Amino acid sequence: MITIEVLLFAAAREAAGAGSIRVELPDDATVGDAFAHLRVAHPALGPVLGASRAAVDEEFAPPSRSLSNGDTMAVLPPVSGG
Amino acid sequence: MITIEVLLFAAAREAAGAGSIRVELPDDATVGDAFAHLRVAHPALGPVLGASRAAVDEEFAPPSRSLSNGDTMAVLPPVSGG
Amino acid sequence: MEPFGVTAEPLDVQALAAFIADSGAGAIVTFLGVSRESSNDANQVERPVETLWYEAYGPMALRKLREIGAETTSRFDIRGVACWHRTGEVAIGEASVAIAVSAPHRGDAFDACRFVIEQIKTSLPVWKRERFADGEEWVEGYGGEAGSARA
Amino acid sequence: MEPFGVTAEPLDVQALAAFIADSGAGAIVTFLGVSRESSNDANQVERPVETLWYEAYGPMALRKLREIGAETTSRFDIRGVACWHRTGEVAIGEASVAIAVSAPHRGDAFDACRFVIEQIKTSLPVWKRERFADGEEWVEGYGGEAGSARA
Repeated sequence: MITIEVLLFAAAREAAGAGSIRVELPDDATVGDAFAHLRVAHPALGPVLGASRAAVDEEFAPPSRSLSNGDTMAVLPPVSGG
Repeated sequence: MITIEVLLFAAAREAAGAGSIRVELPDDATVGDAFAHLRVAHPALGPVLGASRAAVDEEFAPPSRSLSNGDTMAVLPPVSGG
Repeated sequence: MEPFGVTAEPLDVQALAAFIADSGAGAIVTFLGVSRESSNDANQVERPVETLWYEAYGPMALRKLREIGAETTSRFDIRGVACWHRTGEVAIGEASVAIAVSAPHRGDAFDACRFVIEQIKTSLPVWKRERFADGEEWVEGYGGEAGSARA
Repeated sequence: MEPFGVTAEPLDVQALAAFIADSGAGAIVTFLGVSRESSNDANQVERPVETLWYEAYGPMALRKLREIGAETTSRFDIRGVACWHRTGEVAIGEASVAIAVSAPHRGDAFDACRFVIEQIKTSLPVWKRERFADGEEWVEGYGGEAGSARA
């Protein structure tokens, strides 16, 4: 098992009621697996997860991206800066 | 006969050696006639006149524009502001 | 000063413009994104905005701004580019984003400045929240960009 | 202050931007045309510029700037536009022209600001003279524009 830190922003933070949570995943877990885990563990996150991108190490990451123990993965709802 | 004031700018001013000159023209003279008169009276202006636009009453004016006594006509070489 | 940044303080576009001034630059273009007194809600109804905030994923936003700057420099013939984004509460009429670009020629300065704001709109991890008389909401944003996959 | 003008004094683009700020504007774009340290001569050879001056047909230039402002307001969805041009000697790195535009949306702000400078380049009665180490010359300019006839 690996442990990753999940950062939640904007609508995702509000839905989860927290800015960051720790998640345990299998050794070979991907970003997609982490999103699937969050959907089950935090049902309120479901709608916003479907519209969100992920970032790992402060870079956008696709669902196929592998996660390692200690990684920080961010859930990024549609951005609206500028 | 009518008398007009001719304002000369930039290369036209330098070629004529003056910023303004008075010109007498027939009653029914146009901007084109004024340019033709200047070519004869001030041969040094020839080259720059060929590339210049005219303005009457501070507005660009075509060669067909009629002139009246007391008008101010400006000779405007190609502009290079900005 | 730093050419790129995320700050809770008011932005100073004049300082950015001074920073990217260059003796080889014939054109300086600046852009300010300013908070407006009204906004369209999800149903495209215009409503007066009382307050608005920006939340950012700060470290990633800074990294992204630097990436956008590098990409802009590689795409356009420019001499300098600088960009800051503000976070926290932003009063009506104040700037949420400031960009300055210098270039030998005006076409590149305009195009590069426009490129920076378009990149920010689609890929900077920043979120705007507006409060109206009858509630508040996260502004609907850009979900994806070419080449990125949704998780 | 006046939104349009011709002056021998240094230009203040920040003051122009403040003048055209509007609570309905979501975007402010500014343009500065800056005198460069080198210029291409008539044979496209790059030469260092020592000094440069602008000569203007002042009253007509002011009238033209106002016309350009009115035309810009009629063509684009903007809230404000201001533009000043400098005359006399302009030191390297100083601005010869300053433009500021505010608009509800960024596309109009960029397009309108670009429109103003393009109109100035083709129709403002202003002439630039550059002095090099080995001589000086009037910069080759724009002779005509669509719809105008040469005399």
